[in-house]
Amino acid sequence: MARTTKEIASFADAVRDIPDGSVVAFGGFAYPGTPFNLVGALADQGAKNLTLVANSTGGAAQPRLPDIGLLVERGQVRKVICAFTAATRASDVLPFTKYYESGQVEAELVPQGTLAERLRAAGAGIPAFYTPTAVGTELAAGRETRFFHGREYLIEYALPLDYAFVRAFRADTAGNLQFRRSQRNFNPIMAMAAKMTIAEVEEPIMPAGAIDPDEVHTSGIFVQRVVHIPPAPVGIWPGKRAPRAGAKS
Amino acid sequence: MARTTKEIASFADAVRDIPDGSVVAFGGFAYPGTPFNLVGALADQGAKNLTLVANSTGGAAQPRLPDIGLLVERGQVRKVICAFTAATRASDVLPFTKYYESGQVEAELVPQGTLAERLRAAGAGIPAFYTPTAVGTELAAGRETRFFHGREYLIEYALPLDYAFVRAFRADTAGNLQFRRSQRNFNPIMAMAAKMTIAEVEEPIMPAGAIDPDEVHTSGIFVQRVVHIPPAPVGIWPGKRAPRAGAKS
Amino acid sequence: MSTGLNRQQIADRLAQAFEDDWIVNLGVGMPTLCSNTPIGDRGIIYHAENGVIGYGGVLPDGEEDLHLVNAGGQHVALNPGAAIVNHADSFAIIRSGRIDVTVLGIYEVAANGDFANWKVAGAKGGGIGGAMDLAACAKRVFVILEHTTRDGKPRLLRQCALPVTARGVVTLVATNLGLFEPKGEGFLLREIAPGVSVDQIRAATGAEVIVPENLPVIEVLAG
Amino acid sequence: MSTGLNRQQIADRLAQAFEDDWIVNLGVGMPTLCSNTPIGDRGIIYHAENGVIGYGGVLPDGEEDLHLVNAGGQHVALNPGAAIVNHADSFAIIRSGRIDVTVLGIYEVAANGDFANWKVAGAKGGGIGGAMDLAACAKRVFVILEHTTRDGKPRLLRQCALPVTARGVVTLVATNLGLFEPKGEGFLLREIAPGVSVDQIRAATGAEVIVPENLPVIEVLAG
Repeated sequence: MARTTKEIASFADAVRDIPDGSVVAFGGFAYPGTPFNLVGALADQGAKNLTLVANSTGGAAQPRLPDIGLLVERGQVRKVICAFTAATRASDVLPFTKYYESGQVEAELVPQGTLAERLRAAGAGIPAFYTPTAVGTELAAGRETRFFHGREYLIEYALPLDYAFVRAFRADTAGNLQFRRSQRNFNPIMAMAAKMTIAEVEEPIMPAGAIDPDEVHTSGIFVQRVVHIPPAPVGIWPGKRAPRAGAKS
Repeated sequence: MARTTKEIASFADAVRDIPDGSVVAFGGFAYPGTPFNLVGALADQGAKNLTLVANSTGGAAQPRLPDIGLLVERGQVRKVICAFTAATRASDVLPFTKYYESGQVEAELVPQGTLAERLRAAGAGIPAFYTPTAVGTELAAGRETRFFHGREYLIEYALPLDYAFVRAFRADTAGNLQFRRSQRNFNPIMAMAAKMTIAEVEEPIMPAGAIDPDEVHTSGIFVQRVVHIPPAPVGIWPGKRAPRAGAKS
Repeated sequence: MSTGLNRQQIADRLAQAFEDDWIVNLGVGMPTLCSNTPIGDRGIIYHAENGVIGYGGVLPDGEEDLHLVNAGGQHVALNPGAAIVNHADSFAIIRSGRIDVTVLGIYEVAANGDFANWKVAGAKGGGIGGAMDLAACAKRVFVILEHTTRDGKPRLLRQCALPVTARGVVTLVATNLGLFEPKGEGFLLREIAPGVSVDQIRAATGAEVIVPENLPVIEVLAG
Repeated sequence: MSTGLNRQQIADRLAQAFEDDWIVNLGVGMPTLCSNTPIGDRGIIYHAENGVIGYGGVLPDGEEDLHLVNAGGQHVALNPGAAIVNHADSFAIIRSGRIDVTVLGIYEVAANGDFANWKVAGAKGGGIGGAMDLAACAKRVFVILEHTTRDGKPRLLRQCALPVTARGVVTLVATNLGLFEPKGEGFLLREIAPGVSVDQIRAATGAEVIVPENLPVIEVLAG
């Protein structure tokens, strides 16, 4: 029987079957595009021994939003692959940082562009590639490098995901996604890298055909489940206020 | 002095300074997205000893449109890097094929996905990558392979371009491009791979700001010159009729 | 004229082998006829190597969109839920193993699952297109071809004579004479075209033909 | 309070060093202040690592777009001709050498052009962000920092003490005390902040300071 829609009624239903030991990525850069609702649902669901992939390991802002720090505090996390194990402001101390510095959780620190390219490689069936980034630094110590046209490059490997959590602006029942402004960031490449992508979506899910094929940012081929975010305070809408209705310029 | 617009008045002006020996790519897959006007202008301009990059090496249809076959007949071409040195229909004989089979011009035959990825790699600062494509075939004979997770992969190298010729639907004076439907194909990645991208554009060039930033397919960072295509018969509009005005659904 | 099924009928039989919700890549030539087959609303998504995801049948003159072609350069319809991606992303979909089946038009197929479709005998070059990427990375490879060459030589063989596109990947073969499965030692005849005999097939095949006890006849779609 | 220029004034001086039509990447922290500097319509395109191309100054509360932030997570304006790309394409722009200059906030810079900005002393981890990609691939690297640490230790050094982000890449250094150029053996003082003396700079610097005959004073923008 053909699937008729990828819409799922709740975040709990969308993450229910994620097993212990999964590799799960969270999109987002600062607030835009960060799937806080799905992260919160994963904290409630309780899967353990997770490897998480994200640009950063959470925020220092109060009140706390569901983030990697929360999952670490609940003992759900084995390892994080990220570009920041600490806050960008040295004076901010993240919950994650304390657990990491004391050895209670592992981390693999990856330059942001390399992280993006490793995800993109996984989504493109490319097992490994070479990059100039990090050559000559502590991160390249003891690792394989190779010269091309007289310049030294580091080998890097694809980073495949079991699950990608993304936050989008619009979606249709076929799973096609549109992001607004800098909401896009890591989300499309995490969706490509994952066996299963789950999207939290700001606007009501649209019927297939409602999004112009030229304006789809992530094809439904890469997206398996979409959940519409309910209004606050049930749904998480970070920032000073809810986005303006019809905010698309 | 800041540039105020990337619009150029004519195809002749847009290609005038292309020197002998350049590596020039042509986008397009069948008719959509193929920069016939720029190819014609390059034939008139007369640059020689060119290396051309394109999916295919021209069409067999009559009347002839400007294509690689024309440039080969005029003695402008040293080598072609492509996925087809012959027509897909074995009974069609292309002008290019005759020159190639008789040794008057070189060719490097590359699987289409590898061609796309080599262009994307050049545009992304990646000098080399591994792909499963072509392993075990004549094209991989004697070439470097490597195993990852028990599977054999072939190393492939970036394919940087001096010039990319693309055909787009809309552009603004900042060089941002939108493609319609399957017009997109190789065009965005060729633009990324090139030092200079020249676009022929179907709609009148719009002021910067007229295209929603979320709906740009190729950023103006990758595009240096845009030329509006005049109506037929001066401009080339292949197919049975000119596109409908306002055809965007 | 060839014996047995015509080109659309061969494509029709293969299209009926697609399973619900499959992502199906159709190559240039006969494969593109599969998107014309009326198989109902089964959630099949047709993917073309040029980045068109979710297209339908070939459109009649006057109704086509000149900006939109399939892998064969034909103007096709878009289905609800369609999306367009660039060539790099299109082959990302292919290489990352998301294509459930690719249907390729070919020159030769061998009983061991090898096939050839890019270089003809005596030529220096040829046309690879996306076939090598697809053959190496799709979950399944179905092929579609006339059972023999124009001068009657078999194209289902013990071993490919032409340079191969990929090795050991073909799992289903549709020709004008029947539906076959490469089995290593020979081709299993799964269904036979109406009006065709097993002896005809044996005579036209360059490898052993394994004939099951119960041999169904291909049902030709009306229209 | 630090001596000399305030944070916005340091950024202002650096922004005036950008050339017409440059593509300029601004990192988190002080660098993002550069897009607030009124430098007129010079064709400068600001690029943020999260894929925002062509942004402007930070917007006041109530006027911001909650879907749009710069590398520092601040809500910024978009200029005409802006475009959004994903993270892979944003770093494609960076690694392919299209960024004319990246401005990075840092911990230490050495006279040989090395710099450090991702790991503080005694920490196990840190924050690399996009700085290693930018430093390795941008055409130029400008850095911006307070001249000394909070407890008065120099951050312009003969050699970096912290793990480096990249080697030999910095060509311009702006601090609250002046504008400097790493020259291998020391830092050339190109301009001095108003109200600051050369002796003060020498005392606050962990490497030789080369002082030219003619030493201009940094002109502070009104406002």
